[in-house]
Amino acid sequence: MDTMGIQALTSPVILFFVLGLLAAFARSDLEIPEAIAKGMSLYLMAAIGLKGGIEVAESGLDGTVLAALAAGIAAGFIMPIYAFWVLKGFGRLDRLNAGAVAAHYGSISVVTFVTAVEIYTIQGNPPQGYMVAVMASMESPAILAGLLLARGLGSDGGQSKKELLHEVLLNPSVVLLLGAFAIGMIAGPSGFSDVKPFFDGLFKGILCLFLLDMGLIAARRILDARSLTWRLVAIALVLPLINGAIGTALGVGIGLDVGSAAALGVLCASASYIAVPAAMRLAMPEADPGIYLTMSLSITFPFNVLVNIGLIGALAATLSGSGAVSP
Amino acid sequence: MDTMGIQALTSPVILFFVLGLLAAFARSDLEIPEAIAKGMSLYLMAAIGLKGGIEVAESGLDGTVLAALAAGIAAGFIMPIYAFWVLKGFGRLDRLNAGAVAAHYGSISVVTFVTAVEIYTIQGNPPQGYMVAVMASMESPAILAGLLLARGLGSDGGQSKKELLHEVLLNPSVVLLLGAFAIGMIAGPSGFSDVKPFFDGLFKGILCLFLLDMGLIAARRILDARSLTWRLVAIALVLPLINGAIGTALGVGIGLDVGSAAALGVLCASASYIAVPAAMRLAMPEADPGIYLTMSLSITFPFNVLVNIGLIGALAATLSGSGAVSP
Amino acid sequence: MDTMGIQALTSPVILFFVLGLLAAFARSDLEIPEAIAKGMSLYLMAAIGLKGGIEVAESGLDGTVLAALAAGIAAGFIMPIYAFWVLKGFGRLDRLNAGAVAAHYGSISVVTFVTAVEIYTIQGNPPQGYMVAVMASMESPAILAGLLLARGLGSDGGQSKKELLHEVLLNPSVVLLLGAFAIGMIAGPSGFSDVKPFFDGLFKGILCLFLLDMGLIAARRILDARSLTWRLVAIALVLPLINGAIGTALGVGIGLDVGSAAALGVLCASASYIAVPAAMRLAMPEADPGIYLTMSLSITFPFNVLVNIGLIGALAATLSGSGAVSP
Amino acid sequence: MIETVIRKRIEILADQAQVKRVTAIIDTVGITGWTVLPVTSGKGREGRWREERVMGTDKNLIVTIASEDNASALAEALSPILTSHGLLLTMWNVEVIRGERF
Amino acid sequence: MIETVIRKRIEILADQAQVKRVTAIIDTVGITGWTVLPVTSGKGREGRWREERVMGTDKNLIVTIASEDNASALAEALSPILTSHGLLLTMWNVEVIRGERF
Amino acid sequence: MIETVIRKRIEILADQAQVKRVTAIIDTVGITGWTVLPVTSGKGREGRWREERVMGTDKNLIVTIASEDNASALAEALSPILTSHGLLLTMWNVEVIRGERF
Ligand SMILES: Nc1ncnc2c1ncn2[C@@H]1O[C@H](COP(=O)(O)O)[C@@H](O)[C@H]1O
Ligand SMILES: Nc1ncnc2c1ncn2[C@@H]1O[C@H](COP(=O)(O)O)[C@@H](O)[C@H]1O
Ligand SMILES: Nc1ncnc2c1ncn2[C@@H]1O[C@H](COP(=O)(O)O)[C@@H](O)[C@H]1O
Ligand code: NA
Ligand code: NA
Ligand code: NA
Repeated sequence: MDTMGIQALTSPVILFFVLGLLAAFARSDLEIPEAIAKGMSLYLMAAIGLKGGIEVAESGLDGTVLAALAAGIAAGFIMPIYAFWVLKGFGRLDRLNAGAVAAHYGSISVVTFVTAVEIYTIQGNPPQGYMVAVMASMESPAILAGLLLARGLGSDGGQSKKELLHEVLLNPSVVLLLGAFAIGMIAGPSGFSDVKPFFDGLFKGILCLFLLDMGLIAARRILDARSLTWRLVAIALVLPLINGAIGTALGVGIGLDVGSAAALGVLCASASYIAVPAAMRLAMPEADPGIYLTMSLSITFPFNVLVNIGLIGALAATLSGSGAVSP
Repeated sequence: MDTMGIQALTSPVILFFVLGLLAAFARSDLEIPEAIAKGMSLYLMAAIGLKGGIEVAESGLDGTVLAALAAGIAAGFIMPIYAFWVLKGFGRLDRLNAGAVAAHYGSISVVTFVTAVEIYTIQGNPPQGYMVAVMASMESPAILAGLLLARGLGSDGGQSKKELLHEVLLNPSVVLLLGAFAIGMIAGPSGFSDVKPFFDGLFKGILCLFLLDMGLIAARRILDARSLTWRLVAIALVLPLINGAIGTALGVGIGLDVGSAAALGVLCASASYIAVPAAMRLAMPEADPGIYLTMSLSITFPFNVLVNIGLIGALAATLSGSGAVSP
Repeated sequence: MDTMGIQALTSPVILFFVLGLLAAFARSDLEIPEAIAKGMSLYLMAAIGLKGGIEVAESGLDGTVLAALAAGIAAGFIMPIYAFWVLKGFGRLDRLNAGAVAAHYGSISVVTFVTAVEIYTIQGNPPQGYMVAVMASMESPAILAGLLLARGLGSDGGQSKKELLHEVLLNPSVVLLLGAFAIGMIAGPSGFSDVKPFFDGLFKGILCLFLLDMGLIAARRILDARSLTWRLVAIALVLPLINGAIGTALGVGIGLDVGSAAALGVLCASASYIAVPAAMRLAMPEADPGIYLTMSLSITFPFNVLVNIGLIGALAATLSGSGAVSP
Repeated sequence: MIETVIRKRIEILADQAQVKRVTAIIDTVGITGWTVLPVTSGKGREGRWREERVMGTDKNLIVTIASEDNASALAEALSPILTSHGLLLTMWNVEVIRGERF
Repeated sequence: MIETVIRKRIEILADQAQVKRVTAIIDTVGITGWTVLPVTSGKGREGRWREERVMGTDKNLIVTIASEDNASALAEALSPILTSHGLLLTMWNVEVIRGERF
Repeated sequence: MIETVIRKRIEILADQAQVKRVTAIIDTVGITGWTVLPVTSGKGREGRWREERVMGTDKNLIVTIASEDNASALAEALSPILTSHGLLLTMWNVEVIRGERF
């Protein structure tokens, strides 16, 4: 791995995540109050939405953006389908749990995306601001796909179709991300300047503490895990590799710059652990969070942060025909 | 509305409030942990107190300040009286609830004040630092007036007079506002410089998230409201107009600058939804928060933020003889 | 007291602590949510660890550092021993409570240290970054010493030796302090720059609010105190004087600069109220927090912050042969 | 002496995401009110969980006081989803003052 | 087998602002202790509320274990303000160990 | 009508630092699960405390549903540390559905 890759791994953001993993594996009682963790996750979503909206207000929108949006949404519907069959076949999950897990892998992880943006920016390939809108639009399709795969088009046991659609489309993450994105577009760079010290200045520091907490939670889930088989672990490692490669190729194919193509790859590779678990607990309470959360948060998330983001960045650079990761 | 007015409405602070209203009306589950919301309200009070104290340490105090303090305190005692009669007569409330609501409208809302300061500053008319002291001194008089109106001078059912007075004078908002104000005066600009990134740099950003939460809570209260009649809604809209106009005229009359006169108008127009509800729950538990909180938070607060602050600013400019709102 | 001393006492950090004390003594209901307070304490530990690590990454390590570490650890083992005899003899505590209190006074208070660093920096004598490592290494030895003093080498009633050692060595404060210190050393100044607005810019402001809360809690504990005798109050005032003087002399003796020697003095003088109480509740639940927490938090902590930090600074300057506190 | 009457107290442990559904059912069977308490961690046959609000895996305890009949109706109405939705229900008799309210 | 004795467990749901008053009354009737639990939302005849700490509209659950006599004394002492102050009181018999403490 | 069976509900108030120990004992006696609730303040013979999470002086309420036998075993197992570790234990009978789970 080149200097830039090492620089990324020695960034405080990654190191705090590793600290969290180590502390929990060593069974230290270190713990961040849940209200604080929740507050930090809301802050991160508001800030990333706002920053994306402001960049778009500056740069304007063009055809590439529409292509990226379409690619993201299509991937969100298609990825769960093959994930579902792999989970049922190789993974030996029942239909319900396979659908729930598939929804997680088709959707996206805001924090994985944010970490990737930090890393690609350090490497000199900052993704475009509109990728935030792509991210937001990829949250929900996979939830719908996962529900259909798990339950078919039939009845869903008491939960009305309308309620479900409402929940999926208006889930808090989507509302906050898109709302903040719209605010950023309306307020623009001049309106942003007053709130910049908060939403921009603090961003990486808060990301550090949030990743410390995610490290703690991810490791504790592994230690408590009961339902995890080696087959599921394998899927949680291989699926992000495949999805990431497909997403990156797709991004390069539709003409995105290196950073944005890599970001699309990371969105495809990442598995949700905030928005989708909440939706699953509502829509499929019978599915086992010991499976879907442990896979997405405890295996795929660390794997993406520590390894896959780097691989995807390199792939994007190669496919774009620039051998070097940075200028 | 002129450019400045539109600029105010497209500031992130206002837009996040609107996002909160919209998200709650759309019945999204977006929600900010209460511990975080409470922490943000304490931060805002400490920061506004501190900044006011530092400005006064810089500018010194003169006769105008005393006049403004006297005007504010007098308004705090008098406004609840006519509000009480309107609420009992036109509003058809019983004595108890009329007294409780009157206390809210005679007192002030820190966040409305803070929002007005942001807007008037954008418009080129920043209110003076001592207006923070005026604000703090206006929190309690209306609570006393409201209690007297509701209960008369007689017994109050188990709660001793002394306890009540203690609560009213030492309620947390007053203590924090005045305490931070005093700290600002003692520490002065040089002492402030080290804590400025926190208390000043983050101010508007935290105000954004706090207003997001207030938008959510205000809209949810409306959706749950049971005790609200059209008569009460009308009062919650008209009272701030009248009180705002009186306060602004008073401010111009005693010789305040445009921004400070408008700020006095906003203080009179605003209705408390932090300090007074807490005091009422202690002193008049029989009164219905479904009435007083819904009126002050769900109707008057959005009305002030979205409409009335602009009107009051224009009125202050007109009365001060400067046609233009900004230089 | 000279100008610098007065400047320290009018710093917002100290003034917010005094505000907390006053508000609680006046029985105001002002209160900071516990989740926020806990979050602030974690922030302070992460930030101080990180900053220490970065300073060491810049300055490198030499023999003085090892001497300081050895001095701190030795003090951590020895101070509890004489404290224990004084507490049993003059203080009339039983063996169990004497051991618990001794552990607190042998260990350190992160916030006292941080406040001292702020004050000595204002006075022109900033302690060295490696003192953070000294601090972290002084957290645990006194816990071990206190347990041995209280229980001897025998059985400890159900709690296995291994579990206890685990808790003492991996207690959350130590893990976070040392972890952040290591992150600071690895990331270095360049890695730090992105997170500096959060971990450095906000530091003093958050310290203000945290000290406001500590003031509130310290004063409320005094008001509720039952088990406190004048003998224990006397010990809580005299022990920090003695330990502070010994620590300062030790620091000057091993060749530390004025600020670092004073910081070592403050570490010895300070009594833990975060890490050690938590450890005692686990390892010695029979000991009375009404004694150990009230002594360390309500008496020693304010005494150190308001008086003893100043005295220790002056002593360090005198012993170092520089009459003036600052250049 | 104050007069008390006997009512049922029902407590239901439910995922955060199921609280709306459970309270809607309480409303449906005609019970006048309910109260929700936070819960921070637990262990059951499906393993250990902690209040992880970020992930929405936290739980709540829903408490409701009802007449014997309403309590039975509630238990009946909840029984189809008890197992599938991972609810835990306990109930017992309590004395209340102002019994006409429940 | 461990010996247990029967005591009353009384739980009172009260506004945050009323907790001091209720616990003062518990102290007054001579009960040795009490414990306060947080509560996050609820619905009653006066409508729905949520834990809105900023506005002080949050509630708490006050739990106290007492002898039969002290429990009656407490119910008696609270009854004048039960309705006006919106308190909700339930009580039932529980077994405790070390009964002399209560 | 839904069939219910009688089980013991045991509630143990314990320091935050003791929760792990208490739940380990619950596991040991063979009870299938437990749930932890937060607690914010209290008063006892050793005075008043408040949830001071920074100092680790907060408490928790551990709730567990068990058969009569398991409940007795738990009370027995906890009794040596009840006083020394400041635990408060109450238990009573409750009706549960799907009694085979407990
Ligand atoms: N039947 C009930 N069961 C449980 N809690 C209740 C019940 N009725 C009322 N409450 C609680 O008591 C509060 C006040 O009730 P109310 O005075 O009827 O509005 C409600 O908001 C609920 O939190
Ligand atoms: N009679 C009681 N009812 C409810 N809780 C109690 C009672 N007595 C003690 N407690 C709780 O148990 C804690 C410890 O009690 P103690 O050991 O007596 O100080 C107190 O702080 C209360 O939270
Ligand atoms: N015996 C029990 N006593 C108290 N709480 C329980 C018990 N069994 C399960 N629970 C709670 O119910 C949750 C779900 O249980 P389960 O469906 O068995 O995994 C657990 O995580 C606990 O919080
Ligand atoms: Na994905
Ligand atoms: Na007003
Ligand atoms: Na010490």
